[in-house]
Amino acid sequence: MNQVLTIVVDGLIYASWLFIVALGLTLIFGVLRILNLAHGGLYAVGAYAAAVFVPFFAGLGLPAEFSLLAMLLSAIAVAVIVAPLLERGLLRLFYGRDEVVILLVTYAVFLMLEDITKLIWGVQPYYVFEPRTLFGNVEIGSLFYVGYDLLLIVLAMICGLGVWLWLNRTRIGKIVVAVIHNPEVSAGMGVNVARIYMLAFGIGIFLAALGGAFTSPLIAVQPGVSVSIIVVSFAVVIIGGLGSIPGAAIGAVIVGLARSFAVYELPEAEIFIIYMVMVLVLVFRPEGLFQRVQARKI
Amino acid sequence: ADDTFKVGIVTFLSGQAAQSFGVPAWNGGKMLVEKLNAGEVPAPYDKKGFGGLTIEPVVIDEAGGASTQVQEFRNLAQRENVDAVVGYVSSGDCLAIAPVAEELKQFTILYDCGTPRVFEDGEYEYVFRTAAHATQDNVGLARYLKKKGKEVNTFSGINQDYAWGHDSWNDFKAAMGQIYPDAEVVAELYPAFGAGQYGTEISALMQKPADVVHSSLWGGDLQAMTLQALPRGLYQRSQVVYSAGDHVMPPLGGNMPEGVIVGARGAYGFMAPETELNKWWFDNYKQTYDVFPVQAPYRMAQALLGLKAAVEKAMEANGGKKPTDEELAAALKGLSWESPGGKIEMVLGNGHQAIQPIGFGTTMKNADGEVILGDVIRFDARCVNPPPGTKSVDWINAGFPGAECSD
Amino acid sequence: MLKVSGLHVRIGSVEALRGLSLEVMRGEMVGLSGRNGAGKTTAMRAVMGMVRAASGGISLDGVDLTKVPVHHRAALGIGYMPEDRGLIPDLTVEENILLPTWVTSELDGEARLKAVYAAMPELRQMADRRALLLSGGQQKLVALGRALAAGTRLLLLDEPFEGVAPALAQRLSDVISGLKSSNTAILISQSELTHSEVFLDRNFVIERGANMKVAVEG
Amino acid sequence: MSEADEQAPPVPAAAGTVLEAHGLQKRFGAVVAASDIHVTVPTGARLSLIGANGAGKTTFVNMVTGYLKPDAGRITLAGRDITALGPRQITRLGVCRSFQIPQLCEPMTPLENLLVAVGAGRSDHGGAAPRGLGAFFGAARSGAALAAAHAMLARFELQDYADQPVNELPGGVRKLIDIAMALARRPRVLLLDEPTSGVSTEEKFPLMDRVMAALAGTDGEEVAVLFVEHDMDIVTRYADRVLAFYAGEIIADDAPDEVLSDPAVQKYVTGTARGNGNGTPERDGGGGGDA
Amino acid sequence: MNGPATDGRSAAASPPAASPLRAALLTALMAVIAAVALILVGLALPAWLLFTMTKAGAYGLVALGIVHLMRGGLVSFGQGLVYCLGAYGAGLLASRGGVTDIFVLLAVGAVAGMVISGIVAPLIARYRGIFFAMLTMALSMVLYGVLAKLTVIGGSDGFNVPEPTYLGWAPDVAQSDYALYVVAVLLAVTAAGLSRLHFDSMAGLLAQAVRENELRVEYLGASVFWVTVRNFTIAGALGGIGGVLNGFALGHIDPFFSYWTTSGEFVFIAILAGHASVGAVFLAALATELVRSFANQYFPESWQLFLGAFLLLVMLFLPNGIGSLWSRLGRRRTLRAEGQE
Ligand SMILES: Nc1ncnc2c1ncn2[C@@H]1O[C@H](COP(=O)(O)OP(=O)(O)OP(=O)(O)O)[C@@H](O)[C@H]1O
Ligand SMILES: Nc1ncnc2c1ncn2[C@@H]1O[C@H](COP(=O)(O)OP(=O)(O)OP(=O)(O)O)[C@@H](O)[C@H]1O
Ligand SMILES: [Mg+2]
Ligand SMILES: [Mg+2]
Repeated sequence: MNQVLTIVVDGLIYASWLFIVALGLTLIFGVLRILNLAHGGLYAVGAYAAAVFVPFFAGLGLPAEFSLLAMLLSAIAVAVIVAPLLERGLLRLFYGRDEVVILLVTYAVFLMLEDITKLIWGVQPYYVFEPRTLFGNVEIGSLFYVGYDLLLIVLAMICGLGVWLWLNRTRIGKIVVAVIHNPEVSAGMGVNVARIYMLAFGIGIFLAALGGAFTSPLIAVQPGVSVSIIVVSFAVVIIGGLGSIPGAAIGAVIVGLARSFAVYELPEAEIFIIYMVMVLVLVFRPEGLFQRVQARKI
Repeated sequence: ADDTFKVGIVTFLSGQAAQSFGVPAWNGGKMLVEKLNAGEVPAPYDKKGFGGLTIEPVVIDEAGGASTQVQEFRNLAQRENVDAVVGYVSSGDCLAIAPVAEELKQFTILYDCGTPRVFEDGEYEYVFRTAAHATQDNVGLARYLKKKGKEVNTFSGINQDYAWGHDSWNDFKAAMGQIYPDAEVVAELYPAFGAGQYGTEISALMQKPADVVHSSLWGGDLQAMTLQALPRGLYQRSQVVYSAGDHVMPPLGGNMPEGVIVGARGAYGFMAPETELNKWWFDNYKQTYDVFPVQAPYRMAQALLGLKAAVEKAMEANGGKKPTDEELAAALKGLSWESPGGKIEMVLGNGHQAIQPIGFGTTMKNADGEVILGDVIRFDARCVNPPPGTKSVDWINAGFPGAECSD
Repeated sequence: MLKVSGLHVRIGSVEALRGLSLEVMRGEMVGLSGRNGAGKTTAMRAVMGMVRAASGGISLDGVDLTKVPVHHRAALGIGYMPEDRGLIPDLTVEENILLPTWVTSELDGEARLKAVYAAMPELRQMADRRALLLSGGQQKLVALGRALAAGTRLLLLDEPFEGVAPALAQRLSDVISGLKSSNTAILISQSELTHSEVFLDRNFVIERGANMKVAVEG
Repeated sequence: MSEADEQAPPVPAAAGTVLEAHGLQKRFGAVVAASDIHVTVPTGARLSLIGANGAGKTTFVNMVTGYLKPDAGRITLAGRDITALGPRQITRLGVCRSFQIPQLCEPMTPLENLLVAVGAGRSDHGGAAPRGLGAFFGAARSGAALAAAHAMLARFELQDYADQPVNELPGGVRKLIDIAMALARRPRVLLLDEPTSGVSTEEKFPLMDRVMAALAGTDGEEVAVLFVEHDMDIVTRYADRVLAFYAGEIIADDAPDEVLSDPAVQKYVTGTARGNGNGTPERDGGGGGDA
Repeated sequence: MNGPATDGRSAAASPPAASPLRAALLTALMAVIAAVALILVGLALPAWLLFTMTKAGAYGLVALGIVHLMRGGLVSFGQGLVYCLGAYGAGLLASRGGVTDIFVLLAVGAVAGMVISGIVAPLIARYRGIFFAMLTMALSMVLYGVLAKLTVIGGSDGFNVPEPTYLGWAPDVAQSDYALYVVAVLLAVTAAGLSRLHFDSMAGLLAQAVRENELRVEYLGASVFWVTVRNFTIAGALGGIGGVLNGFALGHIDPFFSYWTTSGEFVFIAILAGHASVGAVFLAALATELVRSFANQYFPESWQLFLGAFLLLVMLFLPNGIGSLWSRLGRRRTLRAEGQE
């Protein structure tokens, strides 16, 4: 019983971490039809930004609680600076090209980001300690969990719900939906499509950076952190159905639980359990768990 | 040119291994090359360059996998015509490079990679490894536990899911089997390389507490694992041992938990012998980079010093000409030389594979509140390495026959 | 008020329009007809800014439309009904109609909706249905309503009767001719004239991208 | 107005039934697109499908060609049950179709499109498809296949367009290519979904004439043609029988004159009975659309 | 439909109908010329470039497989699967079974790649676009995971393979690079020639039609499924051959062959090459290798920046790939010729 509880808690924490990043990925795909490989790189940039902002806030003598705000701000900063550069400056040039070409464009960006972060921040690791000390420890079952890690679950839920409500319950969300289905006609109806693209891309990047920023207290921020997240969050998004927010949530939970189950029961299989889940899901649901409705063609 | 000696240096400059191994190693190498060229290294290395030849390094990033590395190696050997290649942290790269080096008759020193397979499975003329293979890490670790009088009834392992992690854990299990025959394995965990998140593994380790938790994690993975496990009390529940974890101490600083047993794959840093050479090296490195040297720069240094010794020995034999690959190979074979980390002896693998002393320590705070290594014990090279002609696994499983330990 | 002069448009290797000129006055209903591929759709899209004019001018009450980004047209009071309807399947009928008013501060959503429902009462009945579930003809009706929501000054209707069953076409035609009393200018493209002969003031015939003749209807 | 007989003399009932639909039903959520559809198609028939928008004409064509599976009912082709078959198998049995929106291979040329049409079939249909190694390594633009493709283009007077990318061609030409591709498969039953919609008035009749002529040139008198149409002039000219659809049902099935003078048809479809109704069919469950 | 072939007008509008045999002979002639030229050039090339070109040949073969898929509208992000399996199959046969004849090994690689593709293809043939790409990637990652675990064959470190022999001839060290290079040239040229013929064939045209409009293809009675399976199997064979070639050129095989970044490189090469020309993949592979290698040497700390920028520039300025450079020239020439008529 105890074991099941820990598997679930661990799985959910892992799922939350994945979900925040995958959410951005699925949002960008949903709106712009771009599978953004550079997402991992931006996750890393978010972590680096937190490594700059958090100590800066601490240096101002603000109480430790402000480090959470600092992390939020760092994600916003990354989105505000990087998203326009990337979307307007680069990706726009490739709109209308094949999905795979754009995928490779983002891969090239990913490669470049690897070196750019290195040029800016060097190779030495950065740490962001403060936030993790904020919430103390919580005893669940017979184990101690760090309160901050559990906070990630809350954060993931806020992000997921927020983006979902934004898309489904607000006017701007509906405008985004219109742009998704028919950018040209939307423009004809007065929608500033470029701005919607940038907004969606910006929020996607913000989520990647937010994932990185809130993970920074758990890791040493240094070259290479980008790689770990990419493939796994891809798997999550594919499992859930590209472009679907509930799908990404369920995908993340499935992957999180499967992985945490594997650690306890099948440690040898941990490395490919995620791919197995992906293959299994796709065999039964070719378009992922939540497929979008296609407009009829004939 | 005839008055320079071109060395291809291959190490990780990007990706995960850059921070922990590649960049510090190259930092150490760069500094040492400068000092060697200036003739500022203490005796017996005070001759300028390599036997008077100016050292000209060409650096290559080791990232990209064995396939890329073989290509880059060929470029170094055939396009850049380097006189020697010193490189490779990744075991996979070492295994791939060795036969190519042999085929191209390119004198090559593998300076870091851990797998014993290179010279246990193969035989080479032009390929050398100037660092001991990883068997000693885990044999030494088990010996250290015993020597410290730790009682071990149960132990667990958390090791990365690739050859290095598996080999380390298997060696440790085998060595424990000899030294603590009654100890039982509780949990064996294999997080993916670069997983970044260890919450589940930590829970698993905490749920089935063991006396000792072994880990051969390194770099960012080890730092993340440490950061995540520390507040959850893993270090209170178990004696944690890091088989090769010294390099995370400088970056982690005060966040390195106390009481962890740490190895460095050699007698390096806090565990290095107090020799003139080490003092010179340690101080110079610290001065230049504002951090003490960990294992990677030590291993780069011993490779370059070994290369210097070999070049000079070969030049003595050939009358002062720049030595050929064959002359270099002949000179390095079976050679021994002093390095900051102690004496390196090329005794295994038919004189191509080094053995060296190894040290272990336990983390503790010093008077200034800095986390350092105390309780240091060094083991002789022959205490933790198999004798020539014996495979490491067989040697461990046979109960370390022929081991020469000082006490 | 809408003035197109000497318009040239290239699409890929095809010169879709070669020197098209036409003019639409306030409150006028003008037809644009011609064989398939004559360039009717391209002309409309050029006015909408969806294809770039290689040369020539397009202006609305003196405003040079070639310099105005596509999405500013709704604010200028231009409503567009594309050939393929272009409804947003996930939005309801009402949301589809309101879309232009959401993004254009010049348009008062409630007032426009009221006006559209007044012109086409049947839209009110399907207001809550998602566009996805409508048949092709119903979609035409909604697309017309949406064009109406934005088109306070100029309506561009691209083949409103194409693929529409005669009964419904009749109804559409009634709606359009009912707009005559307002001040809105209307440009209708069509490959067949059967449904619109009754209400057109003038008809431009284009062939291979250029004007052929202007027929003045009764 | 001349009778359709000119193009294709009515086939006596004795010539047999080639296609039959029994009690087809299809719902999309609350929408009933087909409720109990019965259709019998004799060999060589010229059948027109008319109906209000959303009445279920395309759905019927889709079910017959295997794109949609009916919720209930049975479709037989010359006595053989084809209800469960997919588009490919049904096509291979000789039921071919064109589309409301032409389905072409976009940046390819008309010639290439027709080569594909000629070469796609197994050798039992189409005849000109190369076989064996020739299919894999022999140039596609050669031999019998090329000749057949050119012949088909010539039949529709499309030679001038042969090498232009089809996406740059006018809508009417695209419609023709779409139909030509269906014909290249040598069908026994040909279904045309709104062949003339969006085609300019002056081109509608030539288009239909070409289609009919293409059939007449071969053993095409045997081919049954079903076409969906909104233009009643086309219907009366080319059909020998008309099916009127409304809200998923067939409300009339008779000779053109009979059907077009039916009051229900006039009210819901042709709108010739003015003043009542607004033309938008009221369907059951019309209010709750959201799935 | 069995009417007279063509009237005068249509013959003028489209290229004259060459007899299939003549086209085949022409392609073969070009292939032979290319092969002879490359083999002669090889004699003058420095050893490092010889090796790089052999590697480019291997990568180009795998990428050519992706081009086959691309012409059918699909991109596989998991060609590492067949590349790796081909290499492992042949590598194990050589290192454990003592079979070192390169031709046998290549055949083994081709069969291994083809068989696994044939097994996998029916499972994945109904997927399209990104899903197909990601599913193939997942499969290759599963293989990666499995191989990394199999310590008996070297686990994640892989294993070394012996020098290949050539129909009984065991070249000495000085000759072996050249010998393998010649094999690579022959393979590349043969594969390119056959691919060219195939692309221009009815089956190739059908594959293209599948890319453009699957619905239409199904409604013509052809099977999109089987076209996909066929393309995937061809790509599998080419991938397997590429794996063997590169594995033996390197002398070392490891699970990284199946890692997603390896597959990504193949896709990159295929996209850079474009699907206009079959020769372009080899050039694209060579260009990528050279850019990477020189960037690594001159800017060891920021070579990824250079490689990324290079890829962006090519994709931006050559939207149809490197191959479009000369096929565009070719088209201009035919247009001019037509104009003169
Ligand atoms: N996307 C496109 N790519 C290439 N050429 C195009 C494209 N769209 C239109 N054209 C070409 O531009 C010309 C004008 O087309 P347009 O669609 O404006 O004609 P139209 O009069 O609206 O015809 P229809 O009655 O068929 O709708 C035609 O020759 C057409 O082939
Ligand atoms: N795939 C589908 N999903 C949901 N609803 C559908 C689908 N296909 C058809 N329908 C619905 O079924 C009804 C009948 O559609 P169908 O396309 O058969 O009409 P139609 O008679 O061809 O109309 P039109 O003349 O406008 O082409 C319509 O209400 C349509 O919205
Ligand atoms: Mg048009
Ligand atoms: Mg229809």
